[in-house]
Amino acid sequence: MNHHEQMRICEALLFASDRPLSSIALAEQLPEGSDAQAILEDLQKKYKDSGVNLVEVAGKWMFQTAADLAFLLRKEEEKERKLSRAAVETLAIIAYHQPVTRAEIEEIRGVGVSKGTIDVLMEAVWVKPVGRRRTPGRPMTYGTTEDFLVQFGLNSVKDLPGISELKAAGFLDNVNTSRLNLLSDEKPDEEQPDLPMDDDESSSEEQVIS
Amino acid sequence: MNHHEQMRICEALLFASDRPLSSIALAEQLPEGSDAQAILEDLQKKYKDSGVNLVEVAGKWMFQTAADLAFLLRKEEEKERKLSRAAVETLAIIAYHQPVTRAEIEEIRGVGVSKGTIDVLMEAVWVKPVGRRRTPGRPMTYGTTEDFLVQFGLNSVKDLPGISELKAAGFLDNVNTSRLNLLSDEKPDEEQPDLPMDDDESSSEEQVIS
Amino acid sequence: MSDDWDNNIADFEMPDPRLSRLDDLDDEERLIVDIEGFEGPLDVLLALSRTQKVDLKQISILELVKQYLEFVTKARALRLELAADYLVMAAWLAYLKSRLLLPEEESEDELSAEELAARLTHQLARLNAMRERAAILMSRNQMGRDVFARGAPEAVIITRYHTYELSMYELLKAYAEHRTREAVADIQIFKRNVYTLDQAIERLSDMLGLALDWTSLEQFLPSGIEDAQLIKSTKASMFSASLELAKMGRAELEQKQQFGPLFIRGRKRDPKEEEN
Repeated sequence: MNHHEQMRICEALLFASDRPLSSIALAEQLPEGSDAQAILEDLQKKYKDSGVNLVEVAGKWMFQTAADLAFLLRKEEEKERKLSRAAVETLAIIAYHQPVTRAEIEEIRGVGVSKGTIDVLMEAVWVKPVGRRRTPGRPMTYGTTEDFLVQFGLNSVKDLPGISELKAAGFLDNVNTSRLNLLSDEKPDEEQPDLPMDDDESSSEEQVIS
Repeated sequence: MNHHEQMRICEALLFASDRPLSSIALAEQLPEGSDAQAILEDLQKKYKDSGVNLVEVAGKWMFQTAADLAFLLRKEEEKERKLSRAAVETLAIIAYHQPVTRAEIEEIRGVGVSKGTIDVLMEAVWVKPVGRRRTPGRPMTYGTTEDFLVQFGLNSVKDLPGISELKAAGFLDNVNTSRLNLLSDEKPDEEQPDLPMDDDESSSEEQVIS
Repeated sequence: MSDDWDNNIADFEMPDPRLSRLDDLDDEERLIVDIEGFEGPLDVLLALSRTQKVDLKQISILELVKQYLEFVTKARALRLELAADYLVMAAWLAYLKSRLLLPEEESEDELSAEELAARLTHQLARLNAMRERAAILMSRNQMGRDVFARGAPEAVIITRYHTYELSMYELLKAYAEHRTREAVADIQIFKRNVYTLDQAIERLSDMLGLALDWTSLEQFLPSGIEDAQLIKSTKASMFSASLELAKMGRAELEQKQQFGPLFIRGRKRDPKEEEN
């Protein structure tokens, strides 16, 4: 194996590694008698003027964006945040049941929805107020945005899978079988193609009476 | 800013990312009037013989380890997603026939798609719902994702191996899903809203880069 | 495609020599009767057609039918509860076979036997093609298996459209889980502490026998009740009971003023009314 081939191997290993590699670790992947150190130095030279440099940190080697291009990199704390479970569920409910008021979301979830949850969804520009219900108090109703459709590659909210489709795709399967039976007992094959959310109306009957 | 500097910026951005970046996204980081395409082609040439190559996948660009080094890098012990035969076949059918409904997949395979098969493919983010067929029942259609293209190193679904032969043989024609179609003389569904392969997979959802 | 297909009906006036070929096959060449290993009748047919070792377009439908029927018969002998799919396919193939063997009838609404056979061949070839493509696809250099992306990616500033990360899968999963939970939500209906109308009627009619003069309804309320809910319920029930008894002609009610106390007294039974 010639020097160039050995350089290629080190290059690939360093690129694909999720942590810095020592020259000893690299040497293990090379034919016996290879001079890992020399190869690394050659690689370092090769990348000297590139947008990426090979650097030695604490005796190990790694690729790193050239220091003068650091402005291209984002700061750590701006890392993408994960939505909370409550937020994901609230988003799903708004998507399926829109236009929906906060009280209705709470009724559907059976748990209170904090204002912050909806705020987060609005900040992500996935949810927006769409109007007011013509009922006492004229509560605000929420719906999904254009950005929501873009995010999930949907043409319209009607393209969200309906309950029977979720079931068919296995989504309603993984929880536990006794629950599944209960679910499928209510109506075997309700095809609700147009408005996936419509088959949910029964939930209001499940209010706890005390 | 000279050409070399622009190359360095693209190099740094692409090297830092583990996802493909579009030339449009890259152009945003370059001075106005820069020819991102030309820079990318120069970069591709620069890395041609390296252990790392610049490849075009999913209509975007990314660095990845050279394919001929696969034998060195292959991670076998990794919890490689062992797909069932049914899942692999379903994936291929979705890829070649997209947008395709569940019923059509079943028709091609001659057997029901068991629950969980599509679920597994969606969890791997290789498959997603792409819309609804404008036929009675408005069935959900499935297609492949950008992740699918990246996984299999394809620039677009048009580049799927042997797609023109399959088309020529009539294997990608509309699938007649009426039960026992062998007996009936029904014409296949006339309505096929989206041409299977002309859909360019460019949903903007995929502009998020992490 | 039908040009390639070699089952000309005219050839079958004499028993097709190919039909007997199956009987000469070695045991190992025959399909082992193992339903579990197959994914439905189409899968079996495809496997059978492969044993003919010819281009799928050239397969002999008649022989294929024969092999399939034999397969199903054997499988049935082993497992009586053979899936309906296999039997439906067997019935259809038997029908196809009979039509292929009989002289063609001119019929406008039905497809010719050749067309039906060609359709089956096409379906088998399509499944076969998809299987081949699936294998080719999986053997490509795969990201994370054969080729690798940057192992330690550095975050990059690119115009972001979304701050939050959420996949379609996660969204659907959340909704499905919610639906599943909802479907089994325990509905607890607490037993309310009430004084029933029946109780009230019983108490009131018993006590009216003792008080024949006007008495405030309040006096009949059971004493010693602490629970505010129960007091309300008792009042309501006693009021309803008084109305009920009045309606039955067993009590008279009087109220001097609006919101004033309600007086009640028992009414002697009128023998004449009883007769009616």
